[in-house]
Amino acid sequence: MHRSVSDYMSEFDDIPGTRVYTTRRARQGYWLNQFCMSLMKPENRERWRADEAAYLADWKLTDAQKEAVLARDYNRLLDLGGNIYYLAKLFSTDGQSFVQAVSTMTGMSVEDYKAMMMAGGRSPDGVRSIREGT
Amino acid sequence: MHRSVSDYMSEFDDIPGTRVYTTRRARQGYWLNQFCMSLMKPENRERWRADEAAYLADWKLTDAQKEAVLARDYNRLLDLGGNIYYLAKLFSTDGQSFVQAVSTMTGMSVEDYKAMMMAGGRSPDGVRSIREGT
Amino acid sequence: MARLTAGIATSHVPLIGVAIDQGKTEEDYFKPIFAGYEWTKEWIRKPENKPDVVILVYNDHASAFDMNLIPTFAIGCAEEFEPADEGWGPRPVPVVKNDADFAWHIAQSLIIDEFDMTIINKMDVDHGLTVPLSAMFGQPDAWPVKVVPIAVNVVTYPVPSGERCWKLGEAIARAVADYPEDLKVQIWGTGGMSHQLQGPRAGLINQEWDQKFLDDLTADPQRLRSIEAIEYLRETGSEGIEMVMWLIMRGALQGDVRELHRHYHVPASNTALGHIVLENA
Amino acid sequence: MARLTAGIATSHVPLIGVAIDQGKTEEDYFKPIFAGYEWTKEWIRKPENKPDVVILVYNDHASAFDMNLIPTFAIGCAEEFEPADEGWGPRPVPVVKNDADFAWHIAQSLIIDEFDMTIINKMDVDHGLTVPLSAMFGQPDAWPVKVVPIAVNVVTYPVPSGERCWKLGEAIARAVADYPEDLKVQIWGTGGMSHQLQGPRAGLINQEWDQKFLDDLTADPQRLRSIEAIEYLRETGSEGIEMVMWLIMRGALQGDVRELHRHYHVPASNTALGHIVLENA
Ligand SMILES: [Fe+3]
Ligand SMILES: [Fe+3]
Repeated sequence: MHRSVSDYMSEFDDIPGTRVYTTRRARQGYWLNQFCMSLMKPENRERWRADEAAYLADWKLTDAQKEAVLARDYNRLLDLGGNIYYLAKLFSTDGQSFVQAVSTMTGMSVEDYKAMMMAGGRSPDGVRSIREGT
Repeated sequence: MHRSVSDYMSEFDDIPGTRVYTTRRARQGYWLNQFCMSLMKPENRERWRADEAAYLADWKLTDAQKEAVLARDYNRLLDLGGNIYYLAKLFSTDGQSFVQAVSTMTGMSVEDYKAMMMAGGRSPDGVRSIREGT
Repeated sequence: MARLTAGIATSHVPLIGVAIDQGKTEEDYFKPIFAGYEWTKEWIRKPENKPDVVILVYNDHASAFDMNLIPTFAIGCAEEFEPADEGWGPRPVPVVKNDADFAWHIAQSLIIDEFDMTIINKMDVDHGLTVPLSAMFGQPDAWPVKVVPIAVNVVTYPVPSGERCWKLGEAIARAVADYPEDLKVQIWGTGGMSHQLQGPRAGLINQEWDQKFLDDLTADPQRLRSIEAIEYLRETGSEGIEMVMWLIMRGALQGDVRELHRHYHVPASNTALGHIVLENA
Repeated sequence: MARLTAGIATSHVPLIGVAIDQGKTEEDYFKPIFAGYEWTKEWIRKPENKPDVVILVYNDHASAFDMNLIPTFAIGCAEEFEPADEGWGPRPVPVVKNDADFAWHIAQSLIIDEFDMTIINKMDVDHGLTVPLSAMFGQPDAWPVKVVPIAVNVVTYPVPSGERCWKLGEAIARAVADYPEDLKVQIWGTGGMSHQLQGPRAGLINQEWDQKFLDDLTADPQRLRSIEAIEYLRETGSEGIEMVMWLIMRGALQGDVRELHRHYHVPASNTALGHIVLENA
């Protein structure tokens, strides 16, 4: 029954265009994600909207994380340890839907992304494995 | 492997002079125990010491629980859903040790209780089972 | 004695909640989404089908739990649960009432049965739990069923395997059968089906894989137990892993089941919406 | 590769911490208590014995967790943990530093191995964790080992069975063996032995039962796995159940073990103090 951690995790980096939220990412993104959680309180959302940079100053994010937050660069935020369900507090505060925010990570316009979804979504063919190219 | 809950719990009430902290007691004592937890903060301990009754008024304890807290009646508090590790916050705030507080539940003076412990503690003989008298 | 009468699975896409809350269910985009729930809404309303309690398996999406607390399996034992504020204010839905006697019973039974549950006595519940209630019951003043929430970590890896989830389902079935009160119980598995909410691969949908999964809930459920996390990730997108929660539901039903109703629609937001109603054959 | 080099068990009676913190260890009452730790203090100081990391199994006594959160098995993965304020101010002891890489590894391995761990990233640690460190290391400016805390619910029933605890120990051993870094690891089980802190039966001590338990850690460990909660309660007092945490330690050692040192003394406060040092034979 026992499997090693590295065996279990080994293929997680082999999926094109995907960052699996592993414990490594969870640790890297700790303060970034905790900052996002703070936006669940209306009073914090107000302070945030009033002055984003000032609000961020209270949190132990790296400079790169702060820049990416201010730029709403969601792919970069994933690379810096963000998780989409935490980041959702940020784009929800912006009044964005999941489709709007998620589309920004695909290099497509939101209209093109919506059209792709209406046509049945992105096919898994060719994006299952970097190594295998399947 | 499967055992029913009632089978597992069936003998818990058969132990003399003992209240096992079952989920039934945990539910009954919810606010009592949460009140005790609040005494882990120095500022709360100060407010509590200044006016115990006023402090208790903020908590959803039953009247019986409040009375027993004010009287430091620990056996009664166990009957009302208290747990010793929560109640420890109360007697620690009073500056009492575990031996001092625990002895009050035995009907012995603290000196007699200490002497019993020094002599090897209370024998399990005769207090294993109400039903069996062993 | 409590009886497990049926199992339901459904996606819990936030957008379904938004559409209901904002009265958009008749719009073109939403019509086919909600059409597929009509059968179930009618079926579950009938006295012979309506459960007293739903054991609702869902995942918290960084609402009640954050990076400081990651329980693999949590069970809510409080009297009630408020809808969470996920960044746009709490959903305007009724408070979720628990059957706390029953929930504590389940928690106890699972721990005796060697499941390392975390008991939670205070939490808000997010779209993962409230959207399925809205999909099944619409907009009542109060939910017509009590709800025992079981929250599964499917966000931070490692998440529990499909196999472990299946076994948890079996243990839930034993716990229900062991409850002395006469109670009609359903178990719901929520989340899924294929979707990916992140990165350049976002928007991935695998209809073939999803339909086979739906088929095999009746045709070959044992196959589903052994699907590994990496297969969900590759084939169904990074959020398709939520389907392990369907296996808790399926594991609880045990033996052969009959499919009473199926609904599958693409897209609902970024997601392949799936919904199925099963009862013991 | 990480190696599990020894297992230690010890009571974690708060009074031991008080005596150390207040410089009372030379008083008549405390002398025999601390005398029994001298062997271990000397032994563990030697470079060949000193671990890099201790996996410290303990229970929280309503300090980090309250009635709102009852994890059966929690693992602390934060960088460090502050001593808790249990009502008389925090103990004046060093901050407890984790080996967070190793802790996360253990957490991952256990979840893959079908243990339903709760990961905790922020908590204070109470006497259950800090008293054993004080007993073994005295009053250093910084603890000489890193500590991975594993907190077990032994307060609210049902608590995990001895059998489940033993299996968790076995899984911890697999996790340690699977860690690629060269690390010397000890596992400590804390709590016990017989004591009852509540009700008219308080003060119960069962020396015969305790000594048999100590004997069988080497002589017949398999017997210990199947001791039921009710036996601990009847024979060793309502708080004797803490000994299931010793079984996590013993399960992790596997196979035959050699007893290097034993210490048993009555009373320490309300408790029969037990302490043992084991290594693989
Ligand atoms: Fe979800
Ligand atoms: Fe303890």
